[in-house]
Amino acid sequence: MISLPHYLILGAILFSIGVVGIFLNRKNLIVLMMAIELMLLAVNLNFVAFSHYLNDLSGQLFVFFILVVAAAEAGIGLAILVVLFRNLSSIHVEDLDQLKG
Amino acid sequence: MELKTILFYLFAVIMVFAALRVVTARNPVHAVLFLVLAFFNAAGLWMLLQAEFLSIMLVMVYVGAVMVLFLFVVMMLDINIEQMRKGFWTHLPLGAGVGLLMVAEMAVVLSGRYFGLQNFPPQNLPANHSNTKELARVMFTDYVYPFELASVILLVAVIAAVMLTQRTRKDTKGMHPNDQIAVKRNDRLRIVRMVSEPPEVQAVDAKAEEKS
Amino acid sequence: MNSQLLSLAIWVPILGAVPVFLLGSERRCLVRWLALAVAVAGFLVTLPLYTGFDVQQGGMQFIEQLPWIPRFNIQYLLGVDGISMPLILLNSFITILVVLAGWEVIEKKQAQYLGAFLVMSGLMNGIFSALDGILFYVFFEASLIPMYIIIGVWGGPNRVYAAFKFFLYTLLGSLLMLVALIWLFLQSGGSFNILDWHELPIGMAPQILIFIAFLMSFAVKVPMWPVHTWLPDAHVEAPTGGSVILAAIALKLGAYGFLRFSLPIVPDASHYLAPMMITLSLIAVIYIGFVALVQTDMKKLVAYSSISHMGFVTLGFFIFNQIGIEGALVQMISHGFVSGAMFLCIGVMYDRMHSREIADYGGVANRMPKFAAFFLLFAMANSGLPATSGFVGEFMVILGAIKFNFWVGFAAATTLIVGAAYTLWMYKRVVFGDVANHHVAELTDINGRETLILTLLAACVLAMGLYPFPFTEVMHASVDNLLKHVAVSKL
Amino acid sequence: MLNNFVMPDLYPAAPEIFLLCMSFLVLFVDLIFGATHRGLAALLTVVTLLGCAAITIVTADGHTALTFSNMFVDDLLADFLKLVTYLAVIVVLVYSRQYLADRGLDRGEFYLLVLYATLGMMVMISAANFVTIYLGLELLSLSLYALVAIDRNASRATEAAMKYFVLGAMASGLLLYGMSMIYGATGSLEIGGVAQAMHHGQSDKTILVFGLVFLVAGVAFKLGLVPFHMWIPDVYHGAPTAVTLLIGSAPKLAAFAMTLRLLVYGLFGLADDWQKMLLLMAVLSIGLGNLAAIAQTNIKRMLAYSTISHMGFMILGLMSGVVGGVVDPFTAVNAYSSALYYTVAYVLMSLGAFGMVLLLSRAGYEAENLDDFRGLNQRSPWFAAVMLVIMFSMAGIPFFVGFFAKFAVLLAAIKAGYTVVAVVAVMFSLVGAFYYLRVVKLMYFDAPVDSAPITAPMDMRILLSINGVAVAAFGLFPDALMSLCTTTLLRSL
Amino acid sequence: MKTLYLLIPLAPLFGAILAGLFGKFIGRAGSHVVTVLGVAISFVLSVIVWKDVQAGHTFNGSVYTWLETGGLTLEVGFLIDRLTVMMMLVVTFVSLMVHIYTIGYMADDPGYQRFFSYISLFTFSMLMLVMSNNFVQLFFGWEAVGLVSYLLIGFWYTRPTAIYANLKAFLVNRVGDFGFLLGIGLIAAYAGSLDYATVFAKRNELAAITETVTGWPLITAICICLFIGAMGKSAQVPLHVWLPDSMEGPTPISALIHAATMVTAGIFMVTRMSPLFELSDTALSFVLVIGSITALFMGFLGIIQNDIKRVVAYSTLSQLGYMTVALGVSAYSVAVFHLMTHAFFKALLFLGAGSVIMGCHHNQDIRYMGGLKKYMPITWITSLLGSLALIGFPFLSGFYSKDSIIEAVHASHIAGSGFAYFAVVAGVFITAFYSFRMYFLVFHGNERYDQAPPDPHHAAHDDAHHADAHDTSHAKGHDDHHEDHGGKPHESPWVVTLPLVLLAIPSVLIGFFTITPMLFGDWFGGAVVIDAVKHPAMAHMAKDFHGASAMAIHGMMTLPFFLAISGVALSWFFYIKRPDIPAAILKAAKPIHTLLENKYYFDKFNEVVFAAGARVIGHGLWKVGDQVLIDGVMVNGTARAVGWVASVVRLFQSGRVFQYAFGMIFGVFALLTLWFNRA
Repeated sequence: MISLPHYLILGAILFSIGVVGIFLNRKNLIVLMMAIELMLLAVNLNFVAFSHYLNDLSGQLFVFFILVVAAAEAGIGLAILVVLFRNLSSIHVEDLDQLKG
Repeated sequence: MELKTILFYLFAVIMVFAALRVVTARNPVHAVLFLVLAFFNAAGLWMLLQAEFLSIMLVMVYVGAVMVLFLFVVMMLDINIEQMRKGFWTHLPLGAGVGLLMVAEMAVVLSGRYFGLQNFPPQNLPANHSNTKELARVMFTDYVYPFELASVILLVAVIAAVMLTQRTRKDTKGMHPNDQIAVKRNDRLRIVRMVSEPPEVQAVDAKAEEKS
Repeated sequence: MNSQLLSLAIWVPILGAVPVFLLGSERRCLVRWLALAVAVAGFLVTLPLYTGFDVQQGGMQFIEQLPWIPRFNIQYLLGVDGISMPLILLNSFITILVVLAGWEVIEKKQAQYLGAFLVMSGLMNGIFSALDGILFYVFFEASLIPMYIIIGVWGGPNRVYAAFKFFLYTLLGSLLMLVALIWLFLQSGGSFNILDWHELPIGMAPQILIFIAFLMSFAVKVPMWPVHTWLPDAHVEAPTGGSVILAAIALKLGAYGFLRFSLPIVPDASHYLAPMMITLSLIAVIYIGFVALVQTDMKKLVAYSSISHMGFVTLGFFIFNQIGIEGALVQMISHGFVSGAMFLCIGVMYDRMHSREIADYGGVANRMPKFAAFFLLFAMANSGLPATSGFVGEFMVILGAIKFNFWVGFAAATTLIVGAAYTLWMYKRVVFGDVANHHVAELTDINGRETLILTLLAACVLAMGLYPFPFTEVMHASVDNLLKHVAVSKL
Repeated sequence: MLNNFVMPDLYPAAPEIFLLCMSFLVLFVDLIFGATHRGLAALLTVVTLLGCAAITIVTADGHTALTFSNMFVDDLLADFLKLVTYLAVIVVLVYSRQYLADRGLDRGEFYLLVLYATLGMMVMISAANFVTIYLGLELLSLSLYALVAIDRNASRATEAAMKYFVLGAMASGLLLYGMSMIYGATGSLEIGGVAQAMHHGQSDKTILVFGLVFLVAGVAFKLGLVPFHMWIPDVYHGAPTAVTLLIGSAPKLAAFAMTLRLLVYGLFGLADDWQKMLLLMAVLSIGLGNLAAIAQTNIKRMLAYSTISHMGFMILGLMSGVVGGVVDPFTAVNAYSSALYYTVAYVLMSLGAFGMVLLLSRAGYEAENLDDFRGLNQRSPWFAAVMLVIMFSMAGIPFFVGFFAKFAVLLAAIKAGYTVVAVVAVMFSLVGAFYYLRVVKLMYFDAPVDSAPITAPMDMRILLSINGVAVAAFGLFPDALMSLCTTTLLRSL
Repeated sequence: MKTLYLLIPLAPLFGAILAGLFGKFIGRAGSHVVTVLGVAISFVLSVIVWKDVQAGHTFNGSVYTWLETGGLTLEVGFLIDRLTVMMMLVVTFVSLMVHIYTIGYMADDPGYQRFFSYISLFTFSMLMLVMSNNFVQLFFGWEAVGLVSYLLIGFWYTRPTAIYANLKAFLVNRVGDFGFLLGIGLIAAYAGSLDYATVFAKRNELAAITETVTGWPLITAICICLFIGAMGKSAQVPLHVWLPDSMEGPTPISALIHAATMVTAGIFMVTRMSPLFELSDTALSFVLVIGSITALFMGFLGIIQNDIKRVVAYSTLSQLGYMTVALGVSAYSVAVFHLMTHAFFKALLFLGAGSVIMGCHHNQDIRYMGGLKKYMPITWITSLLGSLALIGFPFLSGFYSKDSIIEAVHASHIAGSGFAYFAVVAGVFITAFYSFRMYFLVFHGNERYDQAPPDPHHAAHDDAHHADAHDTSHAKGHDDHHEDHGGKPHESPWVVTLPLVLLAIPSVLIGFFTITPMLFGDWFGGAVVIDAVKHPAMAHMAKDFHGASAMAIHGMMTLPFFLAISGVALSWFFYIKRPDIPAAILKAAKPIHTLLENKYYFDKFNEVVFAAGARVIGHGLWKVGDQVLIDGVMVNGTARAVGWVASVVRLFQSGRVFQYAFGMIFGVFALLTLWFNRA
């Protein structure tokens, strides 16, 4: 029987992969953004699972909004990426180093 | 082991694998595709959780639109793939270590907890239960406010994306609505007084042509 | 009774500074006279404090009470007793001299200079008259700002370092005090009234902590050894007026704080830690005396001598007898006159020679006999010659110290020798002798303005030395009160 | 199906609705007149905000009203914070007008995004549900991401935007993860529901705390607390100053509101835990912020670090509401109102400080290095004095508002028994005083390197002067604002 | 009467103020008129007061309350009794003489008005000192005379030696004052009053107290502390070092301050304190020993001096030692008696020396004088009388006082009296020898005024030379006097000689007329207290005293007389008869001469140990304590540490987004770990 913790642990694994992806990735900003998508996916999984086991729809609704926002976010993120690429001709994470100290 | 369990593990394993590949893939295009795979599996899992609408939406909106956007950008930007993965392996042990630690920690907390679920009776939804309908009912009543907000967010995304990426080249031919609106009658139309005597017609015509 | 005198003493200079600032530095003449008028007005409004003072009463007088921040029960509560009243007068008086001292010599942004001093003066009066802990603190810290600007803008070559050192050093102390004040507020059930705190019972451990917090604040300000090193730098770099205000008034803030806060609020800790305080004071007296001896910079020398003299003040406080405390108070006022005068004298020379190095001088008496006479008087006062104000306080403190413990008195009395040594040695090298170089040869004697300033101070120094009775008379009841209060344990 | 649907009461949300409608107007007006009447969008935006302010004032009745199925709350706190937000945004707009015009950035999109960011803040301020909090936050964040990158050709700005975006998205992820756990543990997304569920004690404490950690991380990111502060220096530095001004001011109010709504309204039962977490981060923030600021040469960056330390200080108030597990409403209100007061005071000071940077900038010249402040007293004594007031206020020197803010917060902290923390905090603020003093030093002690006259428009000069005077005036008469904060919280909790 | 008392000190003060502040307006003549008038008024009034006191009207009352604190009421007030009035007379008389003398002596000095102002101020201060009825005022006068002494020694402030000397004088005096103040402090602490009468009334209580902290018998501590003050002011070993150097000042003040009045303030003070000193044998012994050392060893130094003023100065030191010895054996009245006679004859000698200096065009070296008696007859005669008085020639005033001291010591049994007796007796010989050495060298023998070497030190000295600046040869004339060595000596004007004559009269006569009432009558009344049981010297003497003439006649048969005579004879032999012998002896006793030349190395010792030592300590504390430890390590060290930490903290802000992300994750998991390990 698959219980809630199964889903939650799966979510945790996914979330961790996303997080690790963010700081492990030193080259490609797009991959970095995809890692963020993974994090959000993990969160969504949690919500859906909770929603299911709590027999409560609001979790699913939250997921709906998260998806909407994530889409918007991806749009803006990619737009910034494009602008950045135009300026730097690169999307290397390590090239983002003008601002520091 | 019932079917749901098998399916769960199937989806879960594929999803974790896909996710791992997302962050480790050499080629960003592959990464996007693995992400799509992960999303598909997530959709499957959500099906198991009886969230049909969301699972369909995930595939349609997310995979269909957002991921395509990703792909589009990945391909549009001319990226040197070879450089992309340089030094990856040197950092992997650290990343893997931290990741495993995180997973372990979270798992310890999360496993074996029942979240006070005894208070909620297990779901026994009728076969004709429509998840979509239920969601819609709530979304347009109780959640009308967030719904509106979501629309504003999308609007912001639109404005932002346009603002950031739209480039006006000198040679682009486009309409300028404000110019169009601001135009005056005299800019477009000149009324030329014409004498009705026939003999001069030709001369006047020639003059008008010269002028324009 | 709700007289507005104290408010006037605070706000007349501060508000008077506003038009001074606004006039700008272009209209120099007007600005000066306006500033002088404000300073004099500021002094005049403090005079009724003396004439109307009831010497029999040990408590607060001229009390003004208005709610300020009811949210925290912070009041605009002013009042003076015999301890603070003379300091207010001193401050207002010195301000006049400072304005006069900056009359011609300040060329850069004179309006800001004079305005800053006026603001400073008002804030100082605020410190001395505040009876609300936060009101006190607010004035206490706010006074750092004009001083910081004064040192930094009109100071000498190393002014930036000095200004920072001054500011941060003092801020260090006062921040800890703030914590202590808040603690007391909470402990007293929501009162920032200092007088309420005097009655507040406190356990020994917190008392010691509070004492240390206050100590950090006041010791820096006094300054006591070993947190004194900001002072020589600040003094040396500050313009003359700045040094005068610093020495004459600002240092008194710390000492005043001990009397208003440390002793009555945490009497047991004060008693308990008195040996430490006395030791520090004596170190200040002796150690700093020796350091002063070898200074080559006149201002630094006087700055160190200030530290040494302030050592007497703290010593007087912590021997817990009336003669000691009154002596310390007298020493505070006297030091206000004397150190102010010393700095003004050095300023007079500096304005002409643009050097503070003793080695650049010699034989000034040949060219500036009038000045030499004044300088001698102040030098003698600085070395504690009887009949000058410098003697009275030291004498009383030494008497009190001997009463307390012979060896303490013994150590304190060494200042008689060391103090005279460094002051007169400097005097000798600067004023006596043949004309040392052509710069000295070109010196001109003091002009009317300078004579006026120095005469006023000389009159004060002598008056206080010859007849200190009126000064101590006003303190008696308050000091008596304080001592009685301190004698009762709060545990 | 919709028989149980009742039309939500729109009255409490009138300002938001008005703003949204007006934003469309701005959108169209800009589309039509944008090229010909450049100032129109700005004017309209200001009018919009003033209108919102009017509506907020008119509709504020001091009662707490819930609407939209308990997703929207309109209480005194919300009204107060919104009013300050409008004010801050108006000030931002006035300050940045010339700056934007000089750089060709005064396009309609800027004003639109500012309006949507404002809307986002308002939503956050009025949120009574995790969903609305999240949506408000995202609305704000997305607008800000875009705004940071508004100068598309500035590589530093786009870099800042990218960093902001990545970290912001990740922080959202953390926040959401936390929310999911809280949801799982309590079965509710409503803040009131969460509180109630916890009150009834049916929820799993471990899971709650687990979620709480993520939640606090998300909140801390928005506030910029160590170690979630990394974005602040880079974004403040990289963004166009006008945008920095915006990011550095009004969103702090929203972040404060979010913190308060989530932690106090929602998770009050876990106060003991989150207070300790905040304590840890507050101390780190105060320490790191002040230390790192010393080493800066860029004033925007320096102010960014100072923001970190200020937020740390503000948190000292927030974490002092519950002492020893005993809930004393009076203590709590005092503590939270001190934090609120601190936030408002900080916004006021921050506006002034960045405003000064804008004042000194001109076409083709960014006055963002500390050295650009050299000798300001020679160039303009008045504005040097304004900056002096602001700097000393930030350093916490009386008689300025910053002192009383610190005072109130310290008082709350000491009352809660965090005396040692208070001592540590004040010691670091001593370190902090150094770099504020350095600015004053540059302005007053040094000779000017740039003798160009200050060419800011009159409206900005006047407003900046008022800003400076306000910093001083609220210091001289701090009670009005303090009492307002207290009353606000008293009526809203 | 009280007005009168007040007028006595104020008259000179008034003169001082007029001459000092308005000297320019009233001019030179105006200045000396007002000051002389002021002092003359004082003198006349003092005489009136003396008559009044003779009639039994003593006075003890306050003028105004100076200070009131901690139960201590400090007043400015007068105690007019016989001791006081005697001192007043001496002070005003000598001062008057010096004022008059100054008119001539300083005639050419540009600081004329200033000088008059100073000496009038001095008179005021001295009068305040002697007329005081309490310790505070005493201390006030004590320091005030010190101040004026400082001013006057450094009167010629361009001379490096002068300003060195005045600083030295002030500081050494301050060392004494340090002790004095401690004594006063102890009295205040234990007697609760600083009023003489009150303190003396409590003296028996005080005697029973042991100082709590130190464990010393209180009264001894008080007396020794007070006496340390007297040692400073009255130049007792080892605080005597300032007095010879003080000769840098103009001669009139050497006479007034450093011979007649100020330096005897210590003697006066101890006499005043006799009720206290009587209670402590230890203190008295201390006084005695110090006095006898001074009396003897300072005399030796007089022998080798070549500066006319320094010879007199060392003789003053020696005579002060005599007075101190008298104090030590409780013969207070004898001490005061000697004080008085000494005031006259020593003032006379100084003024005579000044006259000689003027006559010799400001040459002070006795080796370049000689045979002056025919040029300066009045000076010669008066100096001879003064010298005779000094060596204790019978019937002259010095004889009575000095012989009484010797007698008193002889009669005393207090610890140290044996040594003291030896010292005072040997001192007689030495005194006679150096006095007449000077006398012969100056007034008799060959005329050597034209042999004076050109002034080698005309150029200004700088401070660096001060270490050895007190060498006698540096002491030259005023800067403004263009020295013309070789000019013929000449007698001084009448304003100079008149005081000589007027001082010579009491120098000769006063002893004879006053010894009976002063020593053995009830002259001092209650002013001097002697515990006759414990200290019977005076009583013993009184038994043997049979009138002044008898004493003088008897004196001619005693050892001191023979010693004095032989001293004179020896000096005559050495310096008139066989001037080659001293040089030979000099060669033979080189080490002793060197020792004496260096004044027993006191100055060197002070230079090296105290002056240099203090500077080294100061330097060390400043450079190491303040600059390195406090500023360097504590203050700047902290600042640097903060700066360093700041630069390290900056490194965390690496600009790398993945590191930022890692930071955030780290934060989250740190919190998680913390919370779940705790739970």
